[in-house]
Amino acid sequence: MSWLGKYAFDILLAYGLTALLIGGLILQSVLAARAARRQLEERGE
Amino acid sequence: MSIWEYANPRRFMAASGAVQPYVWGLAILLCATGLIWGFFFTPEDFRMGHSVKIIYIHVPSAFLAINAWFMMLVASLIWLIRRHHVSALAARAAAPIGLIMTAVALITGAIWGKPMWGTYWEWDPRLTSFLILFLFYLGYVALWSAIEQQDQAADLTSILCLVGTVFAVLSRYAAQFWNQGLHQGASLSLDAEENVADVFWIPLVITLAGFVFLFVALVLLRTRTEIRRRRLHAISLKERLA
Amino acid sequence: MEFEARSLTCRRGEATVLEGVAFRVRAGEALILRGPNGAGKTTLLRTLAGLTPAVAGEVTAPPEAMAYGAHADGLKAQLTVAENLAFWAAAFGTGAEALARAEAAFDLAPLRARRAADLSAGQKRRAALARLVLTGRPVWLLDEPTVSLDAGNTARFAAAVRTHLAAGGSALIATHIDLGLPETRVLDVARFAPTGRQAAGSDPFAEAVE
Amino acid sequence: MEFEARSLTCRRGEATVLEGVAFRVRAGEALILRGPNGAGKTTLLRTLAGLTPAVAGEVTAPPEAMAYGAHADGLKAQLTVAENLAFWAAAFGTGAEALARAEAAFDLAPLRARRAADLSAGQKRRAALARLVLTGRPVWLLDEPTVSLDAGNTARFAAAVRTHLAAGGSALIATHIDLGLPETRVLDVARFAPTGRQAAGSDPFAEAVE
Amino acid sequence: MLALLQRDLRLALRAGGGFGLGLAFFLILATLVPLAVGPQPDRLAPIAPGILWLGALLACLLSLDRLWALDAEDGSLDLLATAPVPLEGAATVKALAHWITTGLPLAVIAAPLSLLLFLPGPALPWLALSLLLGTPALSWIGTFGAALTVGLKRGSLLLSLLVLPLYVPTLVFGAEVVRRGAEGLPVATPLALLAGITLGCIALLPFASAAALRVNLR
Amino acid sequence: MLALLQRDLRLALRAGGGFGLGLAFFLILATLVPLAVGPQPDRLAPIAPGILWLGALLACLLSLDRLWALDAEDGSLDLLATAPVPLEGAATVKALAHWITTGLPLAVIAAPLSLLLFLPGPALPWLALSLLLGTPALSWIGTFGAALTVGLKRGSLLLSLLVLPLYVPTLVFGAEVVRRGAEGLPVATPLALLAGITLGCIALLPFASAAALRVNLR
Ligand code: HEM
Ligand SMILES: Nc1ncnc2c1ncn2[C@@H]1O[C@H](COP(=O)(O)OP(=O)(O)OP(=O)(O)O)[C@@H](O)[C@H]1O
Ligand SMILES: Nc1ncnc2c1ncn2[C@@H]1O[C@H](COP(=O)(O)OP(=O)(O)OP(=O)(O)O)[C@@H](O)[C@H]1O
Ligand SMILES: [Mg+2]
Ligand SMILES: [Mg+2]
Repeated sequence: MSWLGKYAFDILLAYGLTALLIGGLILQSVLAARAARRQLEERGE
Repeated sequence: MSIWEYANPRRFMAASGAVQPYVWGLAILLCATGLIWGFFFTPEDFRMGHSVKIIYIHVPSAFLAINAWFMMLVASLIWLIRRHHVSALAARAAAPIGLIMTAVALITGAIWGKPMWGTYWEWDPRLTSFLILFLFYLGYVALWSAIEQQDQAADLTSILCLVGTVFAVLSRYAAQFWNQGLHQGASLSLDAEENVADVFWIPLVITLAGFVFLFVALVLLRTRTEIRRRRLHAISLKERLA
Repeated sequence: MEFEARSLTCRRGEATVLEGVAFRVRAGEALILRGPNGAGKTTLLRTLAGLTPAVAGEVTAPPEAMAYGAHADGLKAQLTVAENLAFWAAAFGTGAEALARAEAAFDLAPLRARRAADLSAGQKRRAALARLVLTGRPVWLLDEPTVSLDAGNTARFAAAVRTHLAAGGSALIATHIDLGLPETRVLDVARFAPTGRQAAGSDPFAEAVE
Repeated sequence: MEFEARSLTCRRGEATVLEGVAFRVRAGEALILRGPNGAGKTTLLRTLAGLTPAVAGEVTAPPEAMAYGAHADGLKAQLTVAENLAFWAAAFGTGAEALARAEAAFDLAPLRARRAADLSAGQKRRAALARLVLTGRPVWLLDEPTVSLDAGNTARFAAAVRTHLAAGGSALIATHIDLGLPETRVLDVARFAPTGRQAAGSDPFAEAVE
Repeated sequence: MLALLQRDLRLALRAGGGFGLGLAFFLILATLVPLAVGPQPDRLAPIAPGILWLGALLACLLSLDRLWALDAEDGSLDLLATAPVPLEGAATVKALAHWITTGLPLAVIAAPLSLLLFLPGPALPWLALSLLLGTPALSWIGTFGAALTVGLKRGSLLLSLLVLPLYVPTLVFGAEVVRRGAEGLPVATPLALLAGITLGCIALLPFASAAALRVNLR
Repeated sequence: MLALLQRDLRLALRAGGGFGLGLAFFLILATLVPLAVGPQPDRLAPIAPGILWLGALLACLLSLDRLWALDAEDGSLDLLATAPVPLEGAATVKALAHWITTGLPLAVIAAPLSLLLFLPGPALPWLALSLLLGTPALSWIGTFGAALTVGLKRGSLLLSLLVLPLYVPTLVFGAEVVRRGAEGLPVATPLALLAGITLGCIALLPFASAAALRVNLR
């Protein structure tokens, strides 16, 4: 990672945390969507 | 057929189901292009070194954090005036996205602040008003989840959104008045770097577009979930009141 | 005052509780609402009082003509009975004369100086009922008015209703017991239980969304 | 369970409300408390339940034998009926069997999953009365239990009391209406109104201080 | 309307509330802060304007939570909504009563109390004036927040989450007035802004409060 | 007993309360303080320990007011008092439920939030530890205060008046731990005192709370 220079840690931290947050959001959205759809299907729709 | 037809839940489910894959595709494509381009194929900035790469997430997320609130405002108004249920649910769906985007903008900004300003946190007006925006999102989400009856919750959160917008703008102004701050002046000004502007700009614009599509995709997905949940709520209500 | 309700649909919370409610009350008449627990009597009265908007249908009298007496007493525990009544008299713009009539109708003179917190359940109820006389409004909407009242006070209440009716007022009274009022008609609320199909109309989520 | 009260003096707030209350309840018997509004029925029941200490006199049964059913319902609005009842069953250490009996006695099965906030007045009352069955205690102290109940549910309540009495329990019931219970005696609380002179005894400031 | 004001004031006086308590809370806060951050005057003086304004904010907030909830629980809100008083008017009166019992006494007494925090002398009149101009906004905003959460049983934390962010502009301008006053700078601008916010709140928020109440009564 | 804890936690989660809100309040306070006193790090850093502890105090206080009052109003307190659960036990459980919903999350999250006030890095673990040790005392004291004021309709200001002075020792030692931690001094003494106060509160205050409740029920 030396090509990122002396800020490598900051950059990776920023990208990492962002990936975590947005990834988490997407994951939560998808899981919630799937759960809602499954629950509806269980009730015959 | 007027646009309001889509506010019928069933129509909306059909229409959103059809466009959703394309929006997701575009979002992933644009985000990937912009971020990869920005991360791997941009040069070092002469003052900020490679830390300039943070801009590719900081600016789009900040942009969305603000505009998600305006989308919620518009959706709330539509609900209050025309009483389209999907509109209220779309506002509800957008709030957590706005919340996360605000958090991302805050965190990336804070991390960027360390190399640039030598401190993680600075009570700069822009930063401060972002923190306050975060609180507004929190309050909005908390109010939604505190109220059991869905239409009532939609009404109350819409009123809160209206009043909150006015006060958020006021707070922004107040924060500026209170502290002149670092954000614009001391940080890079894109204008000052006309020479390399394109190099940084093009991937930034692509990522920005990608984030916008990501936002739309997420709003669609979450609104669909909210509609299904609302339907589940109606079913369980019918069962409980049977 | 004479008024009519036409094909009223009422909701409580998120549930449609009554459908197609229709009745007519003439001046000088009391309509008794009957129905088992949970039939929707309270819901109907709240709708007529203008607290909950009706989903459909119409009432020919405006909410401004209605005086609503709820399950809850609406007394401020820290104020005396006199202060409580004086406040409502002022809020409804009726004067000292109405106040005196209300006190007399429910024999509140001995309780005037008591804090509402120090009243027994039946005494609170009496103070709450006295408020109706104070409003000076032509239609009384009463939700189980005689709860906790003893026989003597129930008679007092019936007398107050009779006076009100004699003056051309009308009343809707939800109750499970016999009040001994002459010339009343009974409306069975259970008749208007929703059929389920039509209830869907008001909530787009009542049908499948996909 | 059989018990007796002897020359009980009861106070409510700062006022002595009852004096020299004496009665005896046998196992399997229900004693009906009568008396006009403000006579002191609630006060007596609270004293027996151990909530307000008696000023004088004694009761031969300990408060631990009493199950108190008050004017207020004691339901948590945010919890479902099932959760509310399960909590009280756990608090009184009675098991699932009592829970099932209580639900059956008041036909609460259709309401199990409802939040208490979404019940009508009579439905709340039923849930509150079911709690008594849950306690498993021998003496029921009931303060106007049938408020807001319709005829069917009043009969259900009477049946529950009969079952309780048949199992050797006893009950004190304050009420203004006829419950249709067989074999009940009536205690007129108004008989025990304080004479004024003796009331002074308990408050050192009742006499002149100078 | 006047009757409602009178009733609310009377209730505030009787029900373990009253003029004194807001002040007492303020006093306690002014005592706790030195205990918490240390007693050095050179540490306290610069933060005094802000802390005093924060104290005012919190005193308002604490007395807010049951503004409508009490009326809703004992059934008088239902009756009030059917009385010939517009709910907007009722909201205005409630806010006014709240201000009279908390904001006004605070504005009167804050200046002497501020000596506990070593607030410089020249700032005292500005503290009083800014509180006088700013606290009405707090009461009106608070009335709106309380109307939003009237149906909730444990709304007080949620209420604070909703209301405190709305308090930000008032706090900023209010504290700024005092700070500038302490340093002898001109205070006209923040003072005017403060007054503007208050006027705007008084003019518009009762409508929002009434709307929220109507939704909650349904 | 366990059933009571479960019920209280469930109610806290459902009724517009919940774990998150105490934190949100804390966050808001951490935002409002700089807005009030000014943004300079050299002004904020020295007061950070005290302000953070004050924030914890106020977050506890706000969620306190209806601890018993709700049970009293809907009649369940009467029933609880006649149930075969000693009131002392009920008081302990209430305090525990309160601590789990406010004190515990606060102790967990306070350290990251303290960066907003420029609290020096070495103090962070001490902040978390002192909150963990100290906040139970706040909950137990608060339960006692709430029991005292359960009969009052607008008790929240009076409650704060009763409770805040009782919070003083906890506040002083808690803030002292953090301050010493920030300056690298030994923290054992104030930490031990803090733990002592908490233990004393947990051991003794439930009896006082139960006594107060019994008086209020009469
Ligand atoms: C927690 C800290 C920060 C927050 C909350 C924050 C917030 C924002 C916001 C709200 C925008 C405007 C986005 C838009 O309107 O489209 C923005 C843009 C920007 N920020 Fe930050 N920022 C932070 C820290 C920083 C730092 C440390 C830097 C770099 C030194 C920085 C550089 C920029 C740049 C270059 C832009 C785009 C220029 C512009 O549109 O004005 N930010 N930031
Ligand atoms: N918030 C709510 N949400 C959904 N349903 C509710 C709500 N409140 C009440 N209900 C239901 O609506 C129905 C009508 O209630 P209502 O209070 O009008 O009955 P009622 O005829 O007054 O009964 P009672 O004689 O017991 O007072 C009941 O079945 C009740 O369970
Ligand atoms: N806190 C109090 N302080 C002083 N007197 C009180 C207090 N509470 C009630 N009283 C009075 O005590 C008397 C007895 O009240 P109680 O509630 O026991 O009557 P009750 O027989 O239950 O009447 P009801 O049939 O109306 O419920 C009443 O006259 C009442 O006014
Ligand atoms: Mg009813
Ligand atoms: Mg009674």
